[in-house]
Amino acid sequence: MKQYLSVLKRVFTRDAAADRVVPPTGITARLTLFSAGAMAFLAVFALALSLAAGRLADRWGEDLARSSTIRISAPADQLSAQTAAALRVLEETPGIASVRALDAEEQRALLEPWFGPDLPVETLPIPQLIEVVEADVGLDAEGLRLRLSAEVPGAVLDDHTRWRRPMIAAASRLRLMGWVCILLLVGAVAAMITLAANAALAANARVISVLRLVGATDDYIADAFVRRFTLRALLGAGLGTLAGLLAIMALPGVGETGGILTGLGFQGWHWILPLLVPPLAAAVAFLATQIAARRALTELA
Amino acid sequence: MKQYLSVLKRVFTRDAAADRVVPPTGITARLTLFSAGAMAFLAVFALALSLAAGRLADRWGEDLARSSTIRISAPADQLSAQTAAALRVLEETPGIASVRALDAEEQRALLEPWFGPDLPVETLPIPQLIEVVEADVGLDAEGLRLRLSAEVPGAVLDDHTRWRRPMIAAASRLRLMGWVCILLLVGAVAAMITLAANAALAANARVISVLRLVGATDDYIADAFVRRFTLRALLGAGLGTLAGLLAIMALPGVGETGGILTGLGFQGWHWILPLLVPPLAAAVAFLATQIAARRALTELA
Amino acid sequence: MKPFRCSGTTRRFGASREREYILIELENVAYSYGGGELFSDISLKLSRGSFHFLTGPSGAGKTTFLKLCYGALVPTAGRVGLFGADLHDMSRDDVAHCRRRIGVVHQDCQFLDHLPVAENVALPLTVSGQDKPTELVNLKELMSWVGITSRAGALPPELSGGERQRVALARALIMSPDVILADEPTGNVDWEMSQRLMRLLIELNRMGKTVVIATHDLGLIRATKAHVQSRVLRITDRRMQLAGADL
Amino acid sequence: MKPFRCSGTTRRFGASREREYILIELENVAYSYGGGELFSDISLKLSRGSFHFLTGPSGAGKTTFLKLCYGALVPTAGRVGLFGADLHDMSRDDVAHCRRRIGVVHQDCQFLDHLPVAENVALPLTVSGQDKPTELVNLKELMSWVGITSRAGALPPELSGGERQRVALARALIMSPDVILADEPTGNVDWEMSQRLMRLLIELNRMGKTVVIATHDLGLIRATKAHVQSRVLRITDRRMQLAGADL
Ligand SMILES: Nc1ncnc2c1ncn2[C@@H]1O[C@H](COP(=O)(O)OP(=O)(O)OP(=O)(O)O)[C@@H](O)[C@H]1O
Ligand SMILES: Nc1ncnc2c1ncn2[C@@H]1O[C@H](COP(=O)(O)OP(=O)(O)OP(=O)(O)O)[C@@H](O)[C@H]1O
Ligand SMILES: [Mg+2]
Ligand SMILES: [Mg+2]
Repeated sequence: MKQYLSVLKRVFTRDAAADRVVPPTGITARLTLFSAGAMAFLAVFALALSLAAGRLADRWGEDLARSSTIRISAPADQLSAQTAAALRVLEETPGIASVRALDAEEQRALLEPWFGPDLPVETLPIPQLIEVVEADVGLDAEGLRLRLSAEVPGAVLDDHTRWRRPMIAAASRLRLMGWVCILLLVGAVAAMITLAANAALAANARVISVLRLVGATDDYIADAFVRRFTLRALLGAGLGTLAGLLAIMALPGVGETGGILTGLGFQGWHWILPLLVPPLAAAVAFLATQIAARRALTELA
Repeated sequence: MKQYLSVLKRVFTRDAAADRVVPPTGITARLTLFSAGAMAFLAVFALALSLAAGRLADRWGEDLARSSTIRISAPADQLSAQTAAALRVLEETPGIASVRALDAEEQRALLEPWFGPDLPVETLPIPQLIEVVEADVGLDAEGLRLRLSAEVPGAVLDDHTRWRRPMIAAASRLRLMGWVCILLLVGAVAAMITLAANAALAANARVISVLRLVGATDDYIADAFVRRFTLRALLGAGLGTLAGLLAIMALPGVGETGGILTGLGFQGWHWILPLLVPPLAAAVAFLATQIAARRALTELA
Repeated sequence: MKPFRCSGTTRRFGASREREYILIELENVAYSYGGGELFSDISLKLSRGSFHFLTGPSGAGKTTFLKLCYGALVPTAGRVGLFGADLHDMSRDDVAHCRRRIGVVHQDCQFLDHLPVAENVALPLTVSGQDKPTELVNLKELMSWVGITSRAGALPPELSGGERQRVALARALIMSPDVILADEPTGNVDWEMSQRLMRLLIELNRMGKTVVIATHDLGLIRATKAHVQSRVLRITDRRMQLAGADL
Repeated sequence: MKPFRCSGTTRRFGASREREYILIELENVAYSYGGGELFSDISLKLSRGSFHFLTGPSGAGKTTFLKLCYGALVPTAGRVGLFGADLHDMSRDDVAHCRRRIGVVHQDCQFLDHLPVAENVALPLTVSGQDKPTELVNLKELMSWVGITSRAGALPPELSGGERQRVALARALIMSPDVILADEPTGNVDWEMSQRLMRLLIELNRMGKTVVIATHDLGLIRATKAHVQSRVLRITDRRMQLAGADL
């Protein structure tokens, strides 16, 4: 570890003379640059996808898991009494963040698709709905159900389990997909850069043997290559990340109405994540070249 | 074109002697194999994603675009008469596949979340709902609305436009995302294989010049390389595709309840699509190596 | 194997009487790598069965001259004719086919490092589709003459400097070419071996092959002149001269 | 630049009186590439200021012997001492530092093809961090002595065979090494140039450098023997012998 730190320091200390001993251009240079760039580009996309899936899953999870509905069906004269009783019970129940009886306007909005906008909610014998939002600690649905049935006979607790299960499954599936993509790409980035660095080293086998024969130390030779490839991977991945971010920002936004599928992009501190891609690629390149160069060197006397 | 066909034929005619003149192994071989494989793997995933998005968009489009609801609010005694009138009107309207008045049971199911299962639908002054499924030719919603307002004063046509718009937008966004992924990957496959083939050729510059100097024709040299790399890309992409298909099949299925997000996989004739990936990769490798080899050769006397 | 296409498809070069006789012909040839002219106004006819030495100081252009003779370089002025055809009119495939009639020993011997010595020697046969079993007898004989039989299974990077040169010579001779161009073929072998290799080349010359040997080893030239009628060409001061009796 | 680490850190080799005097020492050395033994039981001390020729038929093991002398190969039996330290005890960095005191001209001269000739000659200075302006005067002088000043800006692939050898010699000498090992340094240059190069090596030998030259050119050995007191080693039949007056 300590050894790697000192190597890292050397890598970022420019040594113009040592830089010149590695051939400057050629196809393997382009290969390293491009593979780092392409993989970074794809990684940014996958990251965005995965984060969007994560957000989506979170939102569904919250919307569905954290809210329950209590329906109080009672003769019109008892309705408000039972509602008050239910609210009292709920206030004493732990694990509840807020509780709110829907007013007539809200109930009408909910029923509108079925009854039309002119429904006289007040005159109908429709139940009163109470929206319960759970606190983070969670709600003991069974306990609440028992207490309600004891104290408010007309109340029915609907904790949306029936709706929730498939949605949660779908959301976690999306999340999984995102992570599979990320994993695939991280693997591909690492393998690609490793192979490109190895190909470049193989193409430069002669340079290495000449340097060794004129008295260069292993450190000198390895550093010259490691520096070259690390910086190249950093540059390539930087360009790829930039292109990826621009592409994502250029994607047409669906806006608020899009609901569950908006926001293939980064929000808040998530913006930091794509910026981690170039250093990660550089780190992979650093390790790959370091290992490959050392292996190539020990084969020489 | 004709020229390429004859080359293609030569490529798949094995020539053991010519095969031996290209170095058999080495890092560039692994590079070509791996980059073809990794890109094919990712392409299969993107294809699956894109197709799933397409299916999803189709389903939403169908579910939402093809069905409308007519709500008939009328005094209880006129309700069945108006319903019959509306059904008559609908039967005469072109562009409608089927029409069905919901029965009490179905209406109760729809309203249950708000009223509880014990709602006496029959005794309530709730409107009658009619489900209209459009035919492929499409429905003239405005015309129908006019006729209904003339003949069935209590009917309101709800063609779900309000719901549909954001959903359609979201679905087309998903589709777009899938295609962007596919495009990215096709580009990456092509660039990667081209670069790998170029790197391999650059590493074999000496082999090429030796062959040319001992009297090998351009066709002989180019074919030896083209054959090697085309077959290698085909093999790599084949393995990658296989791995991708296995991975997709191994993903946990969410089943029917998952609704909109099930089915990251292939259905029906779509199974043919991933099988096109290896030949495509081989074609890219063929062209890339052919061009690169010819370029390398014309630089030699 | 395809019929030989080296001559015939393109315009004939030289007078028709000489056609059969003159294999390689240079007419007022000059060459420059981009800077000043390396040499100019060189005219030479290599006829069937002739034996030439090419000498001159290091950097004079011996290797360049040989490259002009087998079409690896195109002269910046003047014309080169190979087997009766003008180099300018020849397609790349024509040049490739001509190379099968010219055996070249390069100064820096290059091989296919992944193939054993025997396959490297047979490479010209392989690429021209002639690797028949009958040729393998030839191969064995040739390898034993240049003394590399014991190294037949080795890879080229495992050879010593002199062994590389001998393998290169064997590769140049395997197609039984009409013309043999050898660039310092004895620079890394000892005196006995170089005499042995020269005997092989003299023998081939007696059988009618045209031989051109670039060398800086005047001792070798003197020793060979005793056994074969040869001419010594010297490149100095951008000119090619016939060396006289001073050798 | 780091202090020289070649000797001192590892166990001393040889008797202490000889330490300063003997630079490279081989004790009962044998080497085999995997097949039979190439040679065996070779003992030799290269002392400061000595001049050796190494000769023997092609494939006898001259290059192999030189590689043992600069630590590119490890003997399969026996011991090699470099500047008083045992090769077995030296780290890879120790070997690298020793190489800066040994100038090697390889039989197949290899360069960094992307750097011009002048930078290739200066490469040993670059990799040891000594490329100071003062050294550049040395560089110019050396390049003009071996006659490659006019090609200083060329890339190595653009050199002729003889020019490559001279560039390789210049590179071997640029660090002013204590020991100079040259493997066929005149195989591709003409007689005058080879005499000029030998004069340079003789001059360096007079200044106290140890010189070992592997060559098959007996004429060169004879001509040089007139100017410097030298010993001729011959590898034949898996043995190294001191050649007598028969040369
Ligand atoms: N590709 C090239 N580009 C530029 N200059 C070149 C190139 N190849 C050779 N030269 C130069 O042309 C000159 C002649 O080179 P050539 O190899 O023909 O010499 P030579 O007579 O064979 O010498 P030697 O005996 O040393 O092999 C040399 O000075 C060399 O540096
Ligand atoms: N890496 C290797 N692997 C196997 N055998 C080798 C290897 N290197 C050299 N040899 C063999 O060892 C023997 C001695 O090689 P070496 O290069 O030392 O000979 P040399 O005396 O320098 O000959 P020359 O005068 O031809 O250069 C040769 O027969 C050669 O084929
Ligand atoms: Mg030459
Ligand atoms: Mg040797």
